[in-house]
Amino acid sequence: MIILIIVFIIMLMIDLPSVIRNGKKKILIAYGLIFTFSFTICLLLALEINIKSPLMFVDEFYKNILHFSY
Amino acid sequence: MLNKFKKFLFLLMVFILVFTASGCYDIRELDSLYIVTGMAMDKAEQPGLIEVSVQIAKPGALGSGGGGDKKGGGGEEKATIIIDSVKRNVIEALEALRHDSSRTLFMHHNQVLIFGREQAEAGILPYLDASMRDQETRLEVMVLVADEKAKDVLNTEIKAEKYSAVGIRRMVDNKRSISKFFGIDLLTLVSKLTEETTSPLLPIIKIVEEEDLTRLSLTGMAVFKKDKMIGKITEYQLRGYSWVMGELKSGYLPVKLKQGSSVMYVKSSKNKLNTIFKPDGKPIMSMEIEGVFSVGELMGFEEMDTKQIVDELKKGAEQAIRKEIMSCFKSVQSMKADIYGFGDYINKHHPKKWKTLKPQWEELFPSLELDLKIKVEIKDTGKILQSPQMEIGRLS
Amino acid sequence: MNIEKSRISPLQFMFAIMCFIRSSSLLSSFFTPIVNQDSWLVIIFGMIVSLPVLWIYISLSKAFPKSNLIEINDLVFGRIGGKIISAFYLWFFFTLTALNLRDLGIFVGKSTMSKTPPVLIIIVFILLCAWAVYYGLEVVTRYGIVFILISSAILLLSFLVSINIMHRESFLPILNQPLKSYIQGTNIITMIPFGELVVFLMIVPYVDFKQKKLVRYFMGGFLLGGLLLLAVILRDLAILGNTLKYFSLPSFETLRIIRLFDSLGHMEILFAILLIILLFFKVTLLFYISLLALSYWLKIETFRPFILPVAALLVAYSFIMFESSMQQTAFAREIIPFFWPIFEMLLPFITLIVAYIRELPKKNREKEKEDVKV
Amino acid sequence: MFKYINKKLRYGFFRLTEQNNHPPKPEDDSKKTQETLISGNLTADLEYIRKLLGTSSDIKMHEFRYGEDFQLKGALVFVDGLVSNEILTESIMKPLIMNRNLSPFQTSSMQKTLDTVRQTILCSGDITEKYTIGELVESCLSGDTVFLSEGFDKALIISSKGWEKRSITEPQTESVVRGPREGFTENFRTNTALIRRRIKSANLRLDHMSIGEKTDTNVCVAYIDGVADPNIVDTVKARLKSINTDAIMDSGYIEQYIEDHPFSLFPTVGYSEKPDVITARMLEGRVAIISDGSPFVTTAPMLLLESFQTSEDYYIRPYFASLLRIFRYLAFIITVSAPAFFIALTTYHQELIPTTLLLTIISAREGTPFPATLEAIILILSFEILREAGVRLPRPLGQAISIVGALVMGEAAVTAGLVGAPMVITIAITAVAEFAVPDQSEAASILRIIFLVLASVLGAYGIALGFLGVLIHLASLKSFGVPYCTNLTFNHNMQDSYIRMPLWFMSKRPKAIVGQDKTRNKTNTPPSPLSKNSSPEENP
Repeated sequence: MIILIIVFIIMLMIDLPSVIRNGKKKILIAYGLIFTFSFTICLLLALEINIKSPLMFVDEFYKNILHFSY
Repeated sequence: MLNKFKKFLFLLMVFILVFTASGCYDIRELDSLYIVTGMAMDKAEQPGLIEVSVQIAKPGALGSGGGGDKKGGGGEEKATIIIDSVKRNVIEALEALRHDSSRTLFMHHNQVLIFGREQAEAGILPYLDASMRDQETRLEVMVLVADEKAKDVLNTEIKAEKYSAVGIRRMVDNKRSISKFFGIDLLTLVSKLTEETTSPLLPIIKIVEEEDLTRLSLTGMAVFKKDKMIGKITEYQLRGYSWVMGELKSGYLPVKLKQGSSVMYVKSSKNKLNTIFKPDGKPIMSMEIEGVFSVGELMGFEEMDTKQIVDELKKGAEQAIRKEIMSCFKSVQSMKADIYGFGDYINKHHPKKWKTLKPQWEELFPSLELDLKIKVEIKDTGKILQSPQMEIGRLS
Repeated sequence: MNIEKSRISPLQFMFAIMCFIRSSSLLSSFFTPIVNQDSWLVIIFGMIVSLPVLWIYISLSKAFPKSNLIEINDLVFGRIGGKIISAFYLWFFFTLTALNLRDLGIFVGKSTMSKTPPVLIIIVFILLCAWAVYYGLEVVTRYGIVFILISSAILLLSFLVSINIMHRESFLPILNQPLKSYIQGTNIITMIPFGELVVFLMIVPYVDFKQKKLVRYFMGGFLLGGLLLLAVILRDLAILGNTLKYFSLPSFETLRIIRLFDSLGHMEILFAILLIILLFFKVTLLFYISLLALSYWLKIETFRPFILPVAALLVAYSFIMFESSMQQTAFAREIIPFFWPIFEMLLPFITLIVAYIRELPKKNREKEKEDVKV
Repeated sequence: MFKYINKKLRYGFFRLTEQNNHPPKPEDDSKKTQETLISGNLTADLEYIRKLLGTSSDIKMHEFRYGEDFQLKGALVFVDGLVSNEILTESIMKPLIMNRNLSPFQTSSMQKTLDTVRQTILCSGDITEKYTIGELVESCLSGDTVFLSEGFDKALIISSKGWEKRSITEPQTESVVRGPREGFTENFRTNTALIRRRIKSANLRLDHMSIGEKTDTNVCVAYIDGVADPNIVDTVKARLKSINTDAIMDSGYIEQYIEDHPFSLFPTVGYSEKPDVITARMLEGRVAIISDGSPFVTTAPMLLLESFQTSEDYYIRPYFASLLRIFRYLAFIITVSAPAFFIALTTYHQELIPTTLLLTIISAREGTPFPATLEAIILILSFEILREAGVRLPRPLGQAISIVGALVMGEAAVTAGLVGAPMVITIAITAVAEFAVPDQSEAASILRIIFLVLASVLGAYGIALGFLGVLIHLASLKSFGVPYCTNLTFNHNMQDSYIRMPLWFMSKRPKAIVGQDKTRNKTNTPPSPLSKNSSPEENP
């Protein structure tokens, strides 16, 4: 857990200065969104909260609704 | 300048990750290993249990090379230790061995897997699964069947070799140099077991007690039905089997005739197999065998020149080979064990017909006909053109 | 808005395709148990069936030579439509990268480091890919040729060394399986190694092809890659015979059996390093392409700040994806043959049709002619 | 730990701000003397020069009288040791004093006397006139003699350099079996002469430049106009001008100031001590930088494959040359990965070692106390220290130390059971292999330790990652705009990289570096032996 946080802080230190320096708002928002998204997912993974993977949704969709699999 | 600072941070992150998260899980120092050289499986007294015994190269006596003699104290002290445990399945037994020994077992260099006779008769398939699935056991391990208990085979010393399992492996390799069907590694055994109708053959290893010393010898092969041992074939019949399977690289053929007896070296052998179907659908296996020989030894044959001897030997060799093959074929047919893989051959070459034949293959095989066409060539007669007591005459 | 400054030569593009296909020889356990002794036939069928799919990709990239897949979608479906279709593609690229990452984790776990947790293996690996992607397309594809030459040389060596343990009959009986398994096998192959070439539509504009050379290099790479895959499967089939269907990594199993001399036997670790390097090439290429797609989708001119967050995302994604490797194989056998065609066949085909309906390629060609004249 | 981190941060932050708001350094005060002109009053000028140069013993000021019955007063200022006495006495002092008929001021102006002195009396090729004291001092310090005269407001600078020089000897670092033996010396003019002698073409350019505040070293950029790519030449010149340090002791300084990637392990500027190597590289389109006082001449765009090529490859026949070159590549891979691979084998993948060999290794390592990695690090450290000691000590003693050290210590360590014998053998192989590729020996010794650590943490997987990391790093390097490993990755013609094609076949110069003139020899057909019917007298 702590390692995860340290790693993400270092990632911030690496990318944030260059994102702020060229200052386009679009990049800032995009970077923020992606960073928080990946941070939350990694956090959930680190806390062993299992998240249903999108492929499993597809799997159920094919198997139950379409009954269309080998 | 900044991206240099960024690179430094990136490296810092890499190092933090690699060192904290790693902790080298897989590290195994050399002196924390027991090198397993051989493995044996015997039927334990209680039903359903198996006695797994493992032969380990004793670290202390290993120093055969450098400073070994000082520590090792001469040859008579055994260089291997046997440890065993009785459990329900193989992995459980191996793990049990690990608890009460100071080092972990290293299975990669295991040379030989020997099954005791009772276990072979009871069935070996359930115990192959562990060595196929585990990441450390390898598929080119040689599989053998012991005449009595496999544990004693591992215990006996082989004079020429420090480690008896490596010695056994060398004995099997030596026999395989005659024909590659004499020794079976785990992969061929498993592939034969997957061909439903073929029954695998495993070499039998026997402990021979002469006056003071005990030695090991490979005699004949054990015939398996599905995965249970049902019988044996002798050395003589084994040569017949190798003729049918083809690709005989070396070996000898004794020929007894009225005029004298001779032993011939096999230079090479080729055979072509195909099946002819009789109108009622029953198959006949027709086989052409070509053997190339060279005369090894001649006894008798007075007053005959070389040409007559060679013709006689050709006919004699033909009968000898036919007799060998038929004796093996007959005994195997009596055991209803298709060791030649004829069933699989038909499946491969005539899949549609095999669908109908497969159910009744059990009954069909004992009554299967095998017509043989044998062609013998004698290429040369060794260093001397004719032996002292023979006639001087035409050579060929 | 052309982020990609570095151009690569057509030769590197062709060898990138070959390396891409060759490195999925590890996944042969998807179709070998279905068509055990005819897996080499199924590969040939797969190559034949995926030829029209290739034709769709080539005609798409010839219609719009200067723009990659995301830009093509914007051109063809307008701003909003293009965004949605490209979103599908984006998710597809990310899933592919995560899948391959997961394969690497399992392969290294199974072959060499059984007790190390896969997390560590994948994290160290993705950091290396991030470092390569940081330098751009030129560095990512530079070693394609070297990797292919080394891997083909070693493949030939493994063929020569294992001649004596090969059985001729392990290829018989031919075409003796139920038709359904052939269809399923071919479908899997057209999807896993060959269908994935849709990702190359993203980097076609950055390869300086001279006029019509695109077809020759694209097809050449595909065919040679397919041949290499065929060679690997032939060797595995010849050595393992009918036990091919048991193993989860058949090509790795044959490498364990090959013995150079009677003593130097267990050389699979050297081959494992080679397979890791090939997988590295594939994962880096996929990672680069997904980042490129992301930056074009968001209309941002540089993807460098996103490298590390996306890398972390991929690591997490590759763990959430399946609970077990059996589930992954089952998914690959049953669902992927019906789910991947949406991205690899359907969407490009629709884009092509709509483009021709709106005569965009003709307008595009005239526009280019003006640019040349002006 | 935290003090270090925030120092780092402040340092990083400081470098950020420092760039954009500090004015360049204030003007140096020593430039002020540039303006003071020669006053004509001899004693005052000499006094001023004395004040400037201080009372160092080797600066000589010789006053004498010359001209018709010795009315004219003159003075010669020179640095004893830099000036060759023979030139000073023969071609300067003797004519001035012996020439009697120079009457003072009877002819019109001071300029005419100066001209007559310059043209008729002084017999020396290179004489210039200077006005300011600063220039006088400068040229006097660089070995010329300054001739001042009473009443003249100009001075004559007579070039009289002639200090003791080292003769041209065979360089120690790059000894060859076959090929020219001469090497560069510390003297600037000899080096340029050595290059001139080898390339007699007219378009060989030697552009002069002087770098360094205090040392003011002469640096010349040598290239062949047409063969060298113009913008590479311009980048080299621009980077040389941008160096603003006070001293250039050796071309190594220049190398570190102008290289592309100062943080990279691999050098991106090549150097050599042999003129035939430098000229061969210049003919391939590179730019050479000769600096005064250093026998090493650096060549600008460097490729990775340069460090695997030696001059001898081109003098011997192609088969053996290619074989040697392949051995060099193997040697480099061995020296980098051998210890790491041995560690990976003995601690992670014991199955690769054949059974009998494994059992002997176990018995050899039976008593050793250290784990394999620690053992390897100890051995590598001791090997590096031994090598350094061997180099630093005087020649005969050095060789003895390194050989004795290696043998005795290795043997004793094994018998004492401290170290396993196989490990010592591996380290010995690594040590020997490292000398096969001298140019990359710094990179090799650092990479070896990185690979060792990776192997001990991740086993063979770590080695694969390390190998890929190095490949990525190499692919990202550029040397003066030319990608670092161009010819090694099969995208340009591979005629001279892993193997050397026969000379007559290599008709094109390497594409990545060369300017316009791309062809070396007209045809690439093999040299056909003289046909029989060609008349014998053609070649005696």
